[in-house]
Amino acid sequence: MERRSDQPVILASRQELSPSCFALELLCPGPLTATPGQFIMLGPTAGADPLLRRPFSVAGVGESPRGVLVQLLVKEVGKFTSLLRRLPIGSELSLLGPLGQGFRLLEAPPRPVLVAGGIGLPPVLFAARELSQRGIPFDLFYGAASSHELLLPQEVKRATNGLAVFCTDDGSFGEQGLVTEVLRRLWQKSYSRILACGPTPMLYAVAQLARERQVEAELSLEEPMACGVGVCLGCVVRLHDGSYVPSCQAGPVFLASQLAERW
Amino acid sequence: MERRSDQPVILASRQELSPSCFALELLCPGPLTATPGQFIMLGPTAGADPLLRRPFSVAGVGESPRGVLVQLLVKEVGKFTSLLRRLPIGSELSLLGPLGQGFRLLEAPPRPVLVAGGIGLPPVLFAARELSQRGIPFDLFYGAASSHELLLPQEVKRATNGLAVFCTDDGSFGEQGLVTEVLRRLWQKSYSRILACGPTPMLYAVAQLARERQVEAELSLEEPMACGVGVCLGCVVRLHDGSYVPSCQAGPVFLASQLAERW
Amino acid sequence: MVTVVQLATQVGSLTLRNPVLAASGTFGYGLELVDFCPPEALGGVVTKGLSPRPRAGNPTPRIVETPAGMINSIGLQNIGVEAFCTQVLPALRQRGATVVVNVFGETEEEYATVVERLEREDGVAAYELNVSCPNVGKGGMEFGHDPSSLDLLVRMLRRLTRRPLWVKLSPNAPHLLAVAEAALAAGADALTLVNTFRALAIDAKKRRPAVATGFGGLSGPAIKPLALRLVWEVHRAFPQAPLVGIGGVLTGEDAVEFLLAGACAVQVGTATFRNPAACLEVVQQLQAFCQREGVEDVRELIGGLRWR
Amino acid sequence: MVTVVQLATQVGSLTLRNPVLAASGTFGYGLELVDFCPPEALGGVVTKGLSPRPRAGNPTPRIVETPAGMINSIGLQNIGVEAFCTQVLPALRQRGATVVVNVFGETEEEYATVVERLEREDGVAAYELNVSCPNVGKGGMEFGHDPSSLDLLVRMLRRLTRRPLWVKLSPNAPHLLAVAEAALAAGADALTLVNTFRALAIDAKKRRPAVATGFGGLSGPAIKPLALRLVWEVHRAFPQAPLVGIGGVLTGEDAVEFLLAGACAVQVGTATFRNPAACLEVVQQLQAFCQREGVEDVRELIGGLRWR
Ligand SMILES: Cc1cc2nc3c(=O)[nH]c(=O)nc-3n(C[C@H](O)[C@H](O)[C@H](O)COP(=O)(O)OP(=O)(O)OC[C@H]3O[C@@H](n4cnc5c(N)ncnc54)[C@H](O)[C@@H]3O)c2cc1C
Ligand SMILES: Cc1cc2nc3c(=O)[nH]c(=O)nc-3n(C[C@H](O)[C@H](O)[C@H](O)COP(=O)(O)OP(=O)(O)OC[C@H]3O[C@@H](n4cnc5c(N)ncnc54)[C@H](O)[C@@H]3O)c2cc1C
Ligand SMILES: Cc1cc2nc3c(=O)[nH]c(=O)nc-3n(C[C@H](O)[C@H](O)[C@H](O)COP(=O)(O)O)c2cc1C
Ligand SMILES: Cc1cc2nc3c(=O)[nH]c(=O)nc-3n(C[C@H](O)[C@H](O)[C@H](O)COP(=O)(O)O)c2cc1C
Ligand code: FES
Ligand code: FES
Repeated sequence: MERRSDQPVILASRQELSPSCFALELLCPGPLTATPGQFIMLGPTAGADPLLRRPFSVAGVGESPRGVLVQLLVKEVGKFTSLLRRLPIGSELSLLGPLGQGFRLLEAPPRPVLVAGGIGLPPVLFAARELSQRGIPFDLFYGAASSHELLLPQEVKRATNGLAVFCTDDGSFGEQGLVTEVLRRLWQKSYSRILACGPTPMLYAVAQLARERQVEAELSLEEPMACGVGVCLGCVVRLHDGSYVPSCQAGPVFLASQLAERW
Repeated sequence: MERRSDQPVILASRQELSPSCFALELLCPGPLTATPGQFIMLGPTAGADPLLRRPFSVAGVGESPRGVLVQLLVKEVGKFTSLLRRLPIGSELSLLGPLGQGFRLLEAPPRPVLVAGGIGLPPVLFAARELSQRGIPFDLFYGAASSHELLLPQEVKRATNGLAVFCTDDGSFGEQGLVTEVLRRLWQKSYSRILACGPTPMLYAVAQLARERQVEAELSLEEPMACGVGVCLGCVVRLHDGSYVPSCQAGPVFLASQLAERW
Repeated sequence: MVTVVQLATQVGSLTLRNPVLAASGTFGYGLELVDFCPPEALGGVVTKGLSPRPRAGNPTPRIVETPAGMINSIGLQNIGVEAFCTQVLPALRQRGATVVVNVFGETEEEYATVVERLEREDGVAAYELNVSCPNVGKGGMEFGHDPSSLDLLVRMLRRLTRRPLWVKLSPNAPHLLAVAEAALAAGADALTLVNTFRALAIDAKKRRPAVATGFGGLSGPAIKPLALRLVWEVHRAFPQAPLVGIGGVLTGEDAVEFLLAGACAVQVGTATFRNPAACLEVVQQLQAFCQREGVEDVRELIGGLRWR
Repeated sequence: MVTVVQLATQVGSLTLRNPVLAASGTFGYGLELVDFCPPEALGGVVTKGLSPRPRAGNPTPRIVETPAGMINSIGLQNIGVEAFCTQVLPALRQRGATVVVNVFGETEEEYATVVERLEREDGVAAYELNVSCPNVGKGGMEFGHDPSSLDLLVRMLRRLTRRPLWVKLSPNAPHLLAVAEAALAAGADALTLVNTFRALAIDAKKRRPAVATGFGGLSGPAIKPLALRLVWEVHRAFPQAPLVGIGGVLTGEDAVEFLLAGACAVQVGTATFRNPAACLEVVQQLQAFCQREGVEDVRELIGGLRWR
């Protein structure tokens, strides 16, 4: 397994993607590997505000002459994400990772379909790149509120070796409607597993669809996290047996069949 | 009087001066004037750590095509000063100023002598530059623990139109001994006023010397400050009548004759 | 379409133009920061605590920063009620500021003296009693820790004035609800919650307390979750009682949280130290929040917390 | 010349290799973070609170960040004492970790059941009783708020074990000194000060408490000045009582402050969440502080605060 470590990293680049989202590259001096669906905990190197690091899914990992580059896609929603958006390039941050259990790509059956909603894109994009590289064919559905909230459409397309379907709630780009509705409409019999990340209501709908089509879904969940390493029990989700497990360790990617209906 | 204002400023340059000290230039988009001995309150633009801004004496004010440049000399002693030392150039900070009552340069009698100890240099250096520009002759005594803690000796020399005497506690540069002892040794009858900034024990010694020589001393004091604008009453110093006045408003420069013996 | 937000609120019988007041001890006597924050633009200004005669306050050091907060031990330094009436109040009145005078004393008589002097002046909207003071008559126990002392104090002052009496409670009281009940029963028009928390910071190198008096009062964002809890507890226990919430408000959203917890108005204290325009910005952010969330009247928020 | 610093300390009869323990509920059962912070390098590890049987804990959301702190409402989720004894304790024992087991219950019997089960195992250095639990027998009042319930509880457990009993006090108790006195009189070997502060955070947009249970417990640097105050007050009242200080320790200097206030050891809680190696770094920084300041034995610091 990838060894988790805690290291200072440098904010190497930032690119605005939409009114609320941006992409970052973090330069890690030490080694770092990650599989799609894994996440990192990122925070400032000093100071108590914010006090806790924040979880972000890895969108990709690349090499550079100066070290490993970790790509993140971030939505500005509060304190730390707005700090990330303003921080000068070259600033130091503190990165703990890789963490958690990602998508089960190696055990993925013949034809997965990938589903991303909004800022749920990063782990799905990473999974797409990885599947393409391994030559496993898949389709990808990606939905957002409107055209200018669709992140990196070119890259998503390039990373996809099958159909790449874009949807917007307002129809301003691609198919109109919720991504799960579009998926239901365009569902292929060959789809043997769903890999999904997005807002909780979307994931509930994905789980529902998976039940109906009798396929397994792998869902990347987003719970508030304090530690990211299984010791605070703040990030738990409910399994179908009613027990709570830390999503930072047992997840963030869960099989829908493991989870309680409303986790 | 100079109008105080609150404005976002840019960290424009940083220069290491000694193991513990560095110089900063802050670029102010809005207008800013200051007289020697006045200070500013500087803090991060966001976040609650540190919660309060920190006071710094203005070491100089210059013009640049992009706005006013405020020079600070800073000693790293804790949370915010170590942040200032690491912050990438281009970072935004928040500046409130100019604040307080500086040296009374216009009413200065014939021949002032300037005394700085350690990180007490900034207001004294600013005063030296201003006096030189006005053609008022003065001598300057500047002491530090050792040669590598003497800040900007060339600039101090250049700013001084009379004698510039350097002292170090360990004799590694200039005269050996405490700056107040050296001043006492080299005291000139013509000295009609002392302008001083430095650690409290040094200022006590300056006040003592002034009493002995029957001249007035203007002392720039350093009290912990929360607001810098006279509303918290945290920064008070004791006057000879036993009352407490806010040093951020009535000072930071006080006439020694106003102050209680141990303020 | 932009919602027009009604910002006016009511603390008992007193109407405020908006729910944001500057807190006692953090805004001077009301005029010091006019260039950043004109007092008449706020719901009100609460003055530095006034005593019958000027007080020099505590020795130094008096303040120290702590994580997301600060400890102070000012010792109630103030210019005295007389100087306030002659030198400050006329200008505040002229500006049209809503002035709440914070009052304290070491005996009931001292409180009474201050109130009686102010009764001779126009332009005082309410009194706020700081009861975190050692009661010299009761062996130094704070008025605000002892329901029976507080009962006496408030009854006595109630007879002296028809102006609203706000009682500012100390979060250090072992039984806050009992104290709140006593104040209300004795005729208080509103409760201000909360004053600072007794706290200690230590200078590790010097092995000394960081402020000269040893203990001091903790304020700032650090205490917000504690203050919110107390406001909500008192609101649940006394749903009809007008409450003024205070403790760590930095932003308009913080103010909303206190309103939701049951406060009719909020005060902004320590925030002014880091930003002299803080009170004004809280008003603006509160308004912006209401606009974004479609709240047409800020009073809709009061007590609107959906508990579980 | 570098001072060799003696880091070992004593909590009552128990010797710890250094004064830094990982706090209950923030370090799992002791093994989760071995790659960042080997438990045997610490003064000790305090386990997540154990009950007779596994507990699922509270609904979500359970945590929220607050200024320089966080609120949690985990609801004492744990694997139960049996699983701890069979699945965790042997490995901790083998590593040579000093294990303090945190125990709680809703009745006296539940505490007793946990202690009795652990008495059958080697490798438990002490018990720490979390008494911030609603006492089902006493109408839900917390054991730690009521000196007489606490007296009964501690006496009962005292009869069951010769191992050190630490009682972890709740800062929400209206009369902390009375509670401390009761615990000591009933035979507690040490007091751990403090557990989390009852607090409330509100999601302004949703108009709901930020954690599912409404109130939660505040921890982290925000509470340090409050915890230090309580440690010092208890130390002044009971100078002979061994105290374990806790609340907001992030750095070695924070640890020094608790020692100066009278604690023989400190625990590090929330800090581990932001940095899994926090406990270890606190040990290193504590050592560095002592070296810089010429402190040869860390015990010199204990109670060394010069009050005024
Ligand atoms: C495993 C995991 C992976 C994640 N991956 C990503 C990622 O790749 N990119 C990304 O942008 N975010 C991701 N998130 C969410 C991200 O962690 C949060 O957005 C972040 O913690 C917010 O921090 P903040 O300080 O900006 O907001 P805060 O100031 O802490 O919160 C501000 C407000 O936003 C709310 N909030 C918190 N999270 C979200 C959210 N996700 N969406 C909307 N509102 C929210 C809070 O409840 C609060 O009301 C992930 C979360 C998890 C658990
Ligand atoms: C009017 C005025 C003008 C000032 N001008 C300057 C200036 O030009 N350059 C400059 O470097 N500083 C100056 N200071 C001091 C400066 O404000 C403090 O050093 C600064 O606030 C420390 O902030 P911090 O967050 O780094 O330290 P903190 O983390 O707040 O404190 C760290 C430790 O350092 C101690 N400490 C605080 N101030 C000092 C100090 N001056 N020297 C040594 N230890 C201290 C604290 O008590 C604490 O123990 C001035 C202060 C005043 C009141
Ligand atoms: C420096 C300072 C001085 C204060 N002086 C007074 C006072 O005179 N009377 C009073 O009732 N409260 C006083 N307070 C308490 C504040 O009014 C307020 O209750 C407390 O600071 C909490 O609010 P905050 O977190 O917004 O600062 C003072 C607070 C500070 C920080
Ligand atoms: C997530 C979390 C879980 C906790 N669980 C327990 C527990 O099971 N038993 C206990 O006695 N204290 C528990 N505590 C309290 C801590 O041990 C500690 O007393 C408190 O957090 C204050 O210390 P800190 O500020 O260093 O975190 C918990 C605290 C947190 C934050
Ligand atoms: S985030 Fe702490 S257990 Fe998952
Ligand atoms: S710093 Fe607040 S009054 Fe001077």
